Formats: sequence, C-alpha cells, structure tokens
Amino acid sequence: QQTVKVGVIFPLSGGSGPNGQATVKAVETMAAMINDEGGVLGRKIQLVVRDDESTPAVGVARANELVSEGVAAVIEGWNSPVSLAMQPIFNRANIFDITSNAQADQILSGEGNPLAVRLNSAGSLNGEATAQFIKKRGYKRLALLVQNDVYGNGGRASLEENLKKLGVDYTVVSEQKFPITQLDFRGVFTSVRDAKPDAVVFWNASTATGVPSILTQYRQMRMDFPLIAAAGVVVESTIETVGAPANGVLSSDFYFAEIPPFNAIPQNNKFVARMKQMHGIKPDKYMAMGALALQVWAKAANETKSLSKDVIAKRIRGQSISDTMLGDVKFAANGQLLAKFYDFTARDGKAVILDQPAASK
Amino acid sequence: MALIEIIDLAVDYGGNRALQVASMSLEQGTLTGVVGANGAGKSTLVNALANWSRGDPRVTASVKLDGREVSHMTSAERARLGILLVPEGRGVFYNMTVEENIKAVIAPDRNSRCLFDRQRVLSLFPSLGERLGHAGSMLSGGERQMLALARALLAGPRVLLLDEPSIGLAPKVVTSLLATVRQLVNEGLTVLLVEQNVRAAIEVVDSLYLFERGHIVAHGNRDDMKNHPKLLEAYLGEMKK
Amino acid sequence: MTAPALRVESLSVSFGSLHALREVSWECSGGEILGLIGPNGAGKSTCLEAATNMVNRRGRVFLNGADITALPTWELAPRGLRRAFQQNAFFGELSVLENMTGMLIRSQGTSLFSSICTPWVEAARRRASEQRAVEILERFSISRQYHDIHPGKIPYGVQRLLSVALAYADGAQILLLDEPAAGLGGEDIEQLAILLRDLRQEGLALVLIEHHMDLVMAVADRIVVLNQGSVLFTGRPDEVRSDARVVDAYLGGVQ
Amino acid sequence: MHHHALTRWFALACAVAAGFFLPVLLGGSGLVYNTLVVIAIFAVMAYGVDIVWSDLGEVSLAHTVFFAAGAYTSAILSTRYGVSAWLTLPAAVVVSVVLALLLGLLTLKTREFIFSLVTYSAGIVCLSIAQNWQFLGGSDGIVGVPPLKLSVTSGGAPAIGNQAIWPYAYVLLLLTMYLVARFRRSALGHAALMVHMNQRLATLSGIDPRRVRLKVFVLSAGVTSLAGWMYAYQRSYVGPDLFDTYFLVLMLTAVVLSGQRLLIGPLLGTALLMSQKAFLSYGGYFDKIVLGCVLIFVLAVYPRGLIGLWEIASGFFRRKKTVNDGDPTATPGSTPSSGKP
Amino acid sequence: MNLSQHIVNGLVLGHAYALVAIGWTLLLGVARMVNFGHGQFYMFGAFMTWLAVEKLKLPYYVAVPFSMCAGALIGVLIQRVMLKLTLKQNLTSMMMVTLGFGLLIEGISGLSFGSSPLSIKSPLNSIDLYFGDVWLTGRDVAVMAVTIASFAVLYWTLRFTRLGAWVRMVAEDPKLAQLGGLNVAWVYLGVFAFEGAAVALAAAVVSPNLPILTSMGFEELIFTFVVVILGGVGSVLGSYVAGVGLGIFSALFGALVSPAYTAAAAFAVLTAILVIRSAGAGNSSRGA
Ligand SMILES: Nc1ncnc2c1ncn2[C@@H]1O[C@H](COP(=O)(O)OP(=O)(O)OP(=O)(O)O)[C@@H](O)[C@H]1O
Ligand SMILES: Nc1ncnc2c1ncn2[C@@H]1O[C@H](COP(=O)(O)OP(=O)(O)OP(=O)(O)O)[C@@H](O)[C@H]1O
Ligand SMILES: [Mg+2]
Ligand SMILES: [Mg+2]
Repeated sequence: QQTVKVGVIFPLSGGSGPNGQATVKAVETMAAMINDEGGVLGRKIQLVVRDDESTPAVGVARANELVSEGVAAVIEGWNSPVSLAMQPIFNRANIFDITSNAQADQILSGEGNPLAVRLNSAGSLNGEATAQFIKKRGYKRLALLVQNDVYGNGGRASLEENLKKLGVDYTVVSEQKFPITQLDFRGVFTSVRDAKPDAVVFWNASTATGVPSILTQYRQMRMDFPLIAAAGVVVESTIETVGAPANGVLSSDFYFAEIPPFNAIPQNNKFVARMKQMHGIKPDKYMAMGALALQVWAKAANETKSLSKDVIAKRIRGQSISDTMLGDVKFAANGQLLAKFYDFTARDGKAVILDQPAASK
Repeated sequence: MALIEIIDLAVDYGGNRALQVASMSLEQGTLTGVVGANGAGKSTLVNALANWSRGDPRVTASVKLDGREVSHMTSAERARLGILLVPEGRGVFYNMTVEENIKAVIAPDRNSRCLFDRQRVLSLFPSLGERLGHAGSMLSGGERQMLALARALLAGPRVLLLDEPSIGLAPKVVTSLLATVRQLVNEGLTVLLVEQNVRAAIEVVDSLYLFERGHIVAHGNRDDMKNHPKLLEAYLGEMKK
Repeated sequence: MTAPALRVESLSVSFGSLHALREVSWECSGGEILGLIGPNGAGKSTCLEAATNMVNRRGRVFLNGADITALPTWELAPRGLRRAFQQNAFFGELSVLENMTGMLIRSQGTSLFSSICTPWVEAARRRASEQRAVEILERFSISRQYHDIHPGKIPYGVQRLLSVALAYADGAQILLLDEPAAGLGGEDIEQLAILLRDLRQEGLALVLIEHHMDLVMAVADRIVVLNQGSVLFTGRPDEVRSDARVVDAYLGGVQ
Repeated sequence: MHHHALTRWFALACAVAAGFFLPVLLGGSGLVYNTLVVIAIFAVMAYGVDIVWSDLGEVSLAHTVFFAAGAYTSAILSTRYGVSAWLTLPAAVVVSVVLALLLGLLTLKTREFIFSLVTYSAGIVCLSIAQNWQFLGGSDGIVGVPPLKLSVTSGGAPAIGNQAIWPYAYVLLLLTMYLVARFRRSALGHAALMVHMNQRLATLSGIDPRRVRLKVFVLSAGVTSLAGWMYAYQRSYVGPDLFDTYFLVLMLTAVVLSGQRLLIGPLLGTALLMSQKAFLSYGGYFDKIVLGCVLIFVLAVYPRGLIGLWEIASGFFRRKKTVNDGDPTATPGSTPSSGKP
Repeated sequence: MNLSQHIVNGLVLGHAYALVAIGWTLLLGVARMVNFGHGQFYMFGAFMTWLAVEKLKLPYYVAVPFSMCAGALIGVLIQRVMLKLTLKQNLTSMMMVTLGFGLLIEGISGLSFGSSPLSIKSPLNSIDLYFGDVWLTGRDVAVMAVTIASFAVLYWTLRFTRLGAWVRMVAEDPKLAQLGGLNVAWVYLGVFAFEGAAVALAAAVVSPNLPILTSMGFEELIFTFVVVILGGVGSVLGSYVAGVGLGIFSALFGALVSPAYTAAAAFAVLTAILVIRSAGAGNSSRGA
C-alpha cells in the first residue's frame, strides 16, 4: 500500500541551517506520530526533504523537484523571500502549501497563492502582543532596535500602531536601524545608552547569530535597561543556547514546550516526549510550527477524506481545528493561525511565564 | 680544458628545429662572439645554455661547466653556479629603482668568484650611479642595458652570456660597452657575446662563430674571420647608397 | 611653397623634475626621410610620444599646415599620421594576419548593426579586408608562412618589419619609426633600407629614429641630432659625420 | 571547401533543432523543463558578462544590477500597470542600458581591480536601495508577476509553467548567441579585443578606447537585462536576491568554466552548473565542494579541460583562432611580446 | 553623545579590517597575486582556533599560533596546486581557482563543523578596561596591538630586507627573476604561506566575541578588497590607513546617521574616491 509524499523545504545549510534542520526534525517526529495513528487517509506519510539554502533561486529549483516528485502537500518557509518565490510554483502545480515560519505579510496576500496558510504569527499580531506587554509595565521612553527590512520596519510600525490604539503615550528616545547581517552592536548600544530609555525593544530575524550577539553584547556592555525582544524573536532554544547572558530578556510568545499551560495539552506532551526520544532535543516554537503544520494538514485531510488543495485549504482557512499540539486552533480567513500570547522572561537559562494571557484571541 | 662544453645541442619550437649544434666550447678567460642573421638561432643558443626562454622550447643537450654536468639544472641553479645570461630585450625590473635592482641580486655561493662589488660596478657604469633613485621604467634603452649588465656582474659570473647588448645603444656607448667587456675578459672572465653589430664586435672578440638557420657555418679566431668571405659580404661590407 | 607634412614647434616634455624635451622644433615634408639621432636618453622617443599626443607636452604640432596639437591620439591615424614603437607592440594573442586586419577596421570593419542585420555583407567585407591585409603584409615582405602564427613567435627581424607594416597599415602620409633596425643585421637592414626608400618614393614623409649609423647615413635626407632634450644639430648626413659636437656627444671614436 | 561550409550549416541547423526538443528527449518532466528554462535564461545573463570579460578583458561585478534591473522593470510594469510583455521587454533593456551608461561613464578610466571593485560597490549600493525603497517592494520584493504572454494577436494563451515558457527562453537564447557571435565579427568586437590586448597600439590605429569600452559595457548590460526580463515572468517573484552573490558567482563561473572567447562557453558553463544543482545535488555544502573541485580541476590541474573536450567534440562554434594557441583562459596581452629596448 | 566611545569602536573595527587585509596587501599589492578564498581562509582560521580551544583544550595563547600554522599550511597547499597558473601570472584564472578553493574549504568545514554558530572563548574577552566613560575589552586592545605590530613587521621586511625586493622581482617578471638565481616557486609558496598565516592570525584575534559560522567570510573578502585598493595597491602603510579610516567612517556613520546604511555609504564613498583618483591618472607611456 503506497505512501503519501509530503515535501519539506527549509534552509539546511548556511546561516539558518540549524533552525531549518531542527524544524525538519520536528516534522519527522510529527510524521512518525501521525503514522503510528494510521497515517493520512490510511496511508503512511513519507517526507521528501530539501535544502533551500536560504536562496530564492535554489528554493524555486527545489520546489520544482518536489512537484516532479508528486508530493501531496508541502511544508516550507523560513526566509520570507524564499517562501514568496516558491508559492507560485506550488500554486500552479495545484499542491497544498503551508508556510510554517516565514513572516512576510505578502505570503497571505493571495497573489502568490490564493489559498495560503501560515502558522507563525506575524506583523500586527506580534505588534499587539508587544504593545500589550509594554503597556502593562508602563514603559514610556522606548529605544527601538529595528532590523532594517520589511520584517523589522513592519513589526516596528505595527507596534507603534497598537501602542497608539492602546492609548500608551510613549516616546521613541532612540531608534537604531541595522542590517540583518549585523553582528557587532557596540556602536548601537553606545548610542542607546546615551538616550537613557525605560526599555529597549529589538527586532532581529537572525535567530542563529544576530539575536545571540545582541543578548551577549548587551550584558557585556553592562546595559541595565530592560531588554524586550519583540514577540517571536526570542524562543526557548535561544535562551538555552545563549545561557547566562540571556537572563532577564523579556518577550512574549505563543508556544513553550514544557511549561503550563502547554504541559496540560496532551498532543503537545506526546510530541515533546517523542521529540526527545527520537532526536534528544526539546522543541522550541519554530520547530513546533513545523510539526503543527503537518498535524493541521493531516487532520484536515483525514476529516475531509481528501488530498485536494482546495478542499483542505477551505477546511483550514477561517475554520478551527481541534486537538492539536496547541489544543484547538483557529485560523483567520486569510489563512493566518490566530495564537494566544504569553509574556515570559529568562531566568537562569530557562523561559519563565510571567503572568496570564496578554493578548487573548 | 674548456670552461664550458656543449655537446649535441638541439632546440625545437613546437616541432620545428631552431638550433642544432654538434659541439662547442668556451675557453676560460676568452671572449667568444656569435653572429648571424635574424632567426639564425643565436638567442636560442645562449638561452639554451642558461636553460631559459620566454617561449617554450624543447632543449636536448649536454652542457658541462668545467667538467661538471649541469644539463639537469634549472636556470636559477645555473645562475647560482655562475652561468649568467643577460637576455635579449628586457633585462631589468621596471617597477624597481636602480638601487633596488642592484640590491636584489643574489650574491654567489662561493665568494672566491665574486670579483665585482658595488663600487666596482658603479665605477664601470657611472651613469647608473647618478640614477640610483630612478625606476627601471624611466631609464632609456642604454641605461637599461648597463643596469642589466651590472646585475649580472654583481651575481659573480664565471660565464657571462650577453645577447645583443648593443641593441638600441648609441654608437659611442657601444664602443665603450664592448671595451668594458673586453677589459673584464682580460681580467679572467669568460664571455659569450651575441652581436648583430659585427663590425663593432669583431674588434673585441678572440674567436667568432657564424650561425645560419640554426647551424654553425663558420668558426675561427678573429683574424681568420675578419676576412672570411661570408662575413665580408653580409656584414662588413659598406651599405649601398 | 606648400606646408611641410609634419611640423613640430618648440615641443617640451618633462617627467617630474627631468626635462626630457626642451623647445624642440623640426619638420618633415613628403618624399623626405628625416633622421632623428642622438645619445640614449636624448629624448628621441619622447619626441614621437609628444608629436602623437601620448604624453603631456607643451608646444604645437602641425599636419600639412593644420594645427593638430589638441587632437587626441586616435584622431591622428585617420589623418595619415602614424607611428611604430621602439618596443615591439602587437596584439599578442592574434595571428599576424589578424593583427593587420585589426589595424584596418576603421576603414574595412563592419558596424555592429549591419553585422547583425546583413551578415553576408559582413562576410564579404571581411574577405576583402583579409585580402587587403595579405597584400600589405607581402608588400612589407612578410611572407605567408608567418601570417597564421603569433607575432611573438616569428623571427625578430620579421617582427620589426611587421611593426612598420602595422603602423603603415592602409596608407599613411607621415610615418614615424622608432629604431626599426634595432636588432637587425646583414641582409635584413638592406631590405629595410630598400623598403624605406620606396616608401619615400611614394611621397611619404618618414621620420626615422636610429642608432644604426650605416642605415641613417644611407637613407636619410636630413638629420636632426638631439642631445639632452634639445636640438644639437640639423643638417645633411655628411655634415653630421664631420660635426665635432655630434661626434663627441654621440658618434664617438673614429667613424 | 564550399561543400564543407554547407555541411557546417546543416550540422548547425540540426543542433538548433535538437536543442529545441531537448526537454522532450530528456523525458519532459517538470523538473527537466524548469532546469532547461533557467539554463537558457541564466546563459543569456552570463553572455552579458562574457562580452565584457572575454572581449574587453574586464571583470564586471555589476551585471547582477542589470539582471535585476531587467527583472524589476518588467515586474513593476506588469504587476502595477498591466503592461504587456512586448512593452516590458524594451523598457527593461532601456532601464539597464541607462544604468550601464551611468556606471560606464563613471568607470571610464578605471581598470582591472579598480573596475571590478567599483562595479561591485555599484552592486552593493543598488542592493541596499532595492531593499529599502518601497517602490521596489523593499526586502520582500514584488510578488504576483503574471505569466509571460507574447502572442502577436491580442488573444492567445499566457505561458503558464516552464513547459510553455521553454520555446520563448530557447529563442531568446539563440538570438543572444547570434548577437554575441555577430558582435565578435563586427568592428566593435574587434576594437574591443584590440583595446584589451594592446591599448596604445589600438589607439594609434585610430580607435578611441573609451568609446569602445563604453559601447561594449552598455551592450553587455542590454544582453543581461534580457535574461532578467524573462526571469521575472518565469519565477513570477522578484526580490533583492537578484542582486545577490548567488547570481554573481553563477555568471562568473559560467563564463570562466569553459574558457573565454568561445561562443558556446557560457551556455556550456551554465548548463553544467545548473544541471549539477538540479540532478546531482546533495545539499548546499556538497554543491560547494563540487563546484570548487570543478573550478580547481578545470583551471589549475588541467587548464584545457572543458575546452579541450569541446574542441574534440566539434570546432565550428569557435571563433577563428590561431594555430598552436596558448591556454584559452590566458588573459591576452599578459603574454610579453618579445621586445628589445 | 559619547563620541569618544564611538571613535574607539571605530578604531578597533578599523584595525580589525586592516589586520584581516594584511595578507592581501602583500598578495595583490606586492606580489600581483589574488586569493578570492580569503574569506574562507578567515573562517578556517577562526574554526581552527575554536578547535584548539574547545576540542584540544589548548590555552588561547597556544591556539593562536596553532591556527596560524594551519593557515600557512593551507596557503602553501593551495599555491602548490596552482603553481603553474601563478607562473603564467594569469590573474583571471587565479581568481577563479582561489574562489574554487574557497568554496571547497567552506563546503568541507560546513560538513565537518556543521552550520550552527560557535563562539571562541578568549580570556581577553573578559578583561574590561574603562577610560573615563570609554569602554573596551582586552580583545580590542589585542586587535590593535597585533595589527600595528604585524604592519610594522611587514613594512620593515619589505623596505629593508632583500625579501621584499625578491617578491617584487617575481611579481614583475618571474622569468627574469630566475635569471637572477631566484627560486621563483619558493617565493610564491612563501607569499601564500604568509597570506594563510596572517589571515589566520587575524581570525584568531578578531573573531572572539562574535559568533563564528562556516558560511561567514564573504564580508571579510570584500572589506579586504576595499582596504587594499583604497590604500593604493602596493602600499603597506596605505592599507593600514585605509583600514583604520574605513573603521572610523563606519562607526561614526553608524552613530550619526544609521547603522543600516553603513555598508552602502562606505561603498558609495569608496566609488567616489576610486573614480576621482583614477581620473587623475593620465596616460603613462613606457613599457607598453
Ligand atoms: N617562442 C618561440 N616560439 C616559436 N618559435 C620561436 C620562438 N622563439 C624563437 N623562435 C624561432 O627560432 C628561430 C631562432 O630564433 P632566435 O631568436 O634564436 O634567432 P636569433 O638569432 O636570436 O635572431 P635575432 O637576431 O632576431 O635575435 C627563429 O626562426 C624563430 O622563429
Ligand atoms: N615615462 C617616463 N617617466 C620618466 N622618465 C622618462 C619617461 N620616459 C622617458 N623618460 C626619460 O626621458 C629621457 C628621454 O627618454 P627617451 O626614451 O626619449 O630617450 P631616447 O632618446 O629614446 O633614448 P634611446 O635612444 O635609448 O631610446 C630619458 O632620460 C628617460 O629616462
Ligand atoms: Mg636573438
Ligand atoms: Mg628611444
């Protein structure tokens, strides 16, 4: 009895390689879980993994390979440009394509793929979460460290939007834009220190190198203003790899492997356990999104008894799916997963939830 | 015995034979001339002795430097043994000053051989002394030839191979240059001199080889060669008005 | 009387502190060979550099009476003022024939447009220019055996002839030659002399830098002697030989 | 002789026809079509670099800009103003030609490394403009470029998917190769070569080196922009990655891989590179190792490698070259013309 | 604003640029050679240091010479392979071959070290020095000291020993250099050994305090290129000045305008300088 092929495209080499590899591991774990429970439409899932090298051109080539491989669905998306480049190909080939992590708004604009689905929270959602966070703690003088691209600037814009919406009267005392490649933030911090802010908010999509650099150099330069990572920038694994220097960093996010309330979700516990057993690592938010993508697709397919792109997409977009790793999850009409954020900080190398739900959706 | 002995020298450029010499030898302390028309193989000869070329010739020969086989040696090794070639054309480094050109010379292994030091050479070529700071590229043709010669001398030659040193030199300079060479030979240096300017060369050499199309066609000491028919009609004759 | 083919007026060139040329003037008319001699470093080559506007210089240059001082180098060839270098200069990776056709492209080349739209025309023109090139080469007695190999690999004598041929290309009014006989001997010099003479026959104005006295004396009509950047003497060959200063500065010894 | 010419034309015709049906011969899978289409497009891109490098002897690192300019122009015009492909084509060419003109005038007097560095910095500057200028879609680029529609009549189906694009890509490739071949036969082509090999002599023969350099540079930019134009439609997404080193390295290696001043060269190089990426790729690192080894082997260990093989295969694409000619990658002029002072 | 701190940052950055570029200064400036694997050499040096410190448990001060030796070795190896090309003095294909070696090194280290970022623990990093409100670490001081020392040594060697003259002879005309009795191959190997060792030294001193990746290196190559050419090919002091200048420019531009556009601005300025400079260069005669 034959299998269902599912394509997985992430950067497996280069700067974002580690994230991609970890995410793939998570997807494999989830595939194993699903296969144990009978697979999809009674067929086992077989993953076809490809390396997009964080390069759109390569991604496109790989996407075409997957199409030729005859995959039924595709999980992709670390770097937005790569996703944006690949979307049209799966769309033309009429293959269901779910974006796990890439955050560009255009992914959901429908131009590349009218039936797009994306899990990781982006733009306005993150902006609102961070805004709530700031309001709650009454920070007024803000220093903003913005990665100078659509991701950073967009995030910053939606933060200010939401702050205004929430009626926070804040002032931006220092704004530092930097390229995603930046690793040396001494100059930036020197300027920030002069501005004496209540808090420092930063956007940086380079989770492997940029974020650790910021965290370590921030401590090294003995900056003692509260450091807020915009929602989704810092995840558990970051905290654990960076270690001590990460302590005290503040942020909000919507997935944590082993802390309440997540350790009360059976699917999540199964997943975390299986992940540790198969790969010996604790999943972070990014990995979880990969796994969740597969799970959501599998559930939708099993419910609709179909592998057709349109059917599955319609089942997901604007609907909700029950009993996933995140419990029951809702999707907006444009295919965006609507997540519930929790504020957290890092204490002795671990993420700790601060208080109860910030933005409730 | 002869200082340099050449046996069965043959040089090909991409298949066609440019030079073929059964045997040839240079006596210690003599000045041997080599003349011949363009393309006769003169440069090829001296280059082969130094195992050097800007092209890529195939050279087969047995070359002995007083009894010692050197055929297997690279041009650099031969140079360090004292077989020094002043090549046709560009013989100095344009991007280096005269001073540096001189300084960069690698002194010989055995000091016994080093009969030229800096002062000596600069006194031979006073015009170089005045131009120590100038880059090689700024020298005029003559000044370059002198510098090239100076570098060879400083390297402690046992055999000096001069390939048309008089090219581009003013007649006056040519005479003095050849005089200098002659003087060096009288002091015990061995020189192989390739010249087109036969009329000037014949005055200073001890013996002379005449090459044509890669072969020796005449050989003898100066006086015999002076009235050798071939030379007379081709080189020593007056130019027609 | 008509203006001389080429006249240079008080040319001065200096390289930093060194004055390579000081106020040098001379002229050369059609059907004349002007010998330009002088000690090494006298400024002979620099004279040609200056005349063809290849160094920063002061002074003026006239072509058939017209002032061409301001013209850039590449405008000179079309006007018939051409020169050869003291250093052999070729297009190293092209064959001898291609070198010559290259020198002809201004007159015989095909524009990109017509090369694209009418390739057959281009082909015809190419054959024509190759034909022409062969003729020129043979006129300068560069035999066919050399046409298809690199200039660097032909005998030096032939190389010198080639550089004269390239300079002449498809006709010149004034030809400036820098030591064409350097490194030539015996028959080759004779041949060169013959060539120079019948170029003069054609009515060319030839400026000939040479250290090879036999040649200069044999072919030159007038001789300008440069020394340390300025004109030392001007006159007929026989006068030059007998002039004490020239002998002292240049010829030396017994001639 | 004449008979020989005839057979050559026949062989050429056959090769062209075979080329067109190549995807079918290779099984006609989507992957095959995609690979061949991008090979065709990237080859066109590489030919631009080839002209500058092989004939002018300068290594331009700015050609990604012209590539991107072509792509962005057609993307913006078609997505925002619904302009047809027939019009975006000239627009793309014009834009990059203008850019090339500016850059060319700027670099008129620069040579070798200075030239390369200046062109490279031009690339960097343009990249950061593209990343920050919303008009160009910023760092996320422009999505939703419509499929290529080149029907002469107003009706006619758009070319959706690589199979449909292939004929256009193939024709574009052929036209480009014809253009390059004719360029090398034209006065401009010869002049470029002469300026490259011996500028002083070229100048004396009545050539203005700067004009030639400028013309050739602009021409090459036009060629490369053609590739950009079609790539925008083929990928239907245009982003700052077009300026990226991926394409830069690709075009440089494609040109150098099979030796220079060889008409088929860039195509051959591109084909090799892309097929390797497509058919025997084992992830980024492996590909790097393969590419590295190929470069080293071809150039250092066995310099006449690909050329040698190609010459054995056939001779007639080759520009007229001279007998016993040195290694193809040798930079002309670097060989010292045997000179006496 | 704290200008002095920004200037110090610039100085450190600039010295780092200069140090990374010193190998190329000799390579391109003096020996007329290129190494487009330079960036990967840097990466390799950094990982060798990491290997020595983290895996072989060597003290940092031993790790530095260790990675220098490794670098020199790689340099010699590569030069040995492409010696024929080098003798032909064919810069274009040299460029591509070294690029190839760069890719090879990157690929292999990628496979062996993985693609996760690593960091080198250097005792110098934990030394903090405060001068008034200016702060810098021991590593910063080391970077500047080592840079100045290396440039001094290189300058002195080229200026006052025969070595320099030999390298330049080979650079200008290897054939002629052979006639001087010089073993050309050795000179080439030596130069590349220096390049390898120098860039490894740079990596060992500069890279602690920043995460190191097998995919890094491209920026190093580019900035090296900039430094060498901006400094005026062939001038050792020029490179030093250019490096430091570039660093200070970047730091101040980042502080006063925005770090986002530093690279673009630097290149814009570079272009301007180069274009103006080359426009000055008239047509030089001699040695066609
Ligand atoms: N690099 C080369 N490649 C091919 N053939 C060559 C090369 N160099 C010289 N030849 C050929 O070898 C023959 C001898 O050349 P060579 O230079 O020795 O003559 P020559 O006596 O030095 O002439 P000249 O007086 O002009 O220097 C000539 O026929 C020449 O064509
Ligand atoms: N580019 C240059 N830079 C500096 N000095 C130069 C340059 N070109 C020539 N010179 C100097 O100018 C003077 C004249 O040089 P030129 O080449 O005209 O002499 P020449 O008469 O041709 O000598 P020769 O007969 O040896 O060729 C020489 O002293 C030379 O050193
Ligand atoms: Mg000779
Ligand atoms: Mg001269």
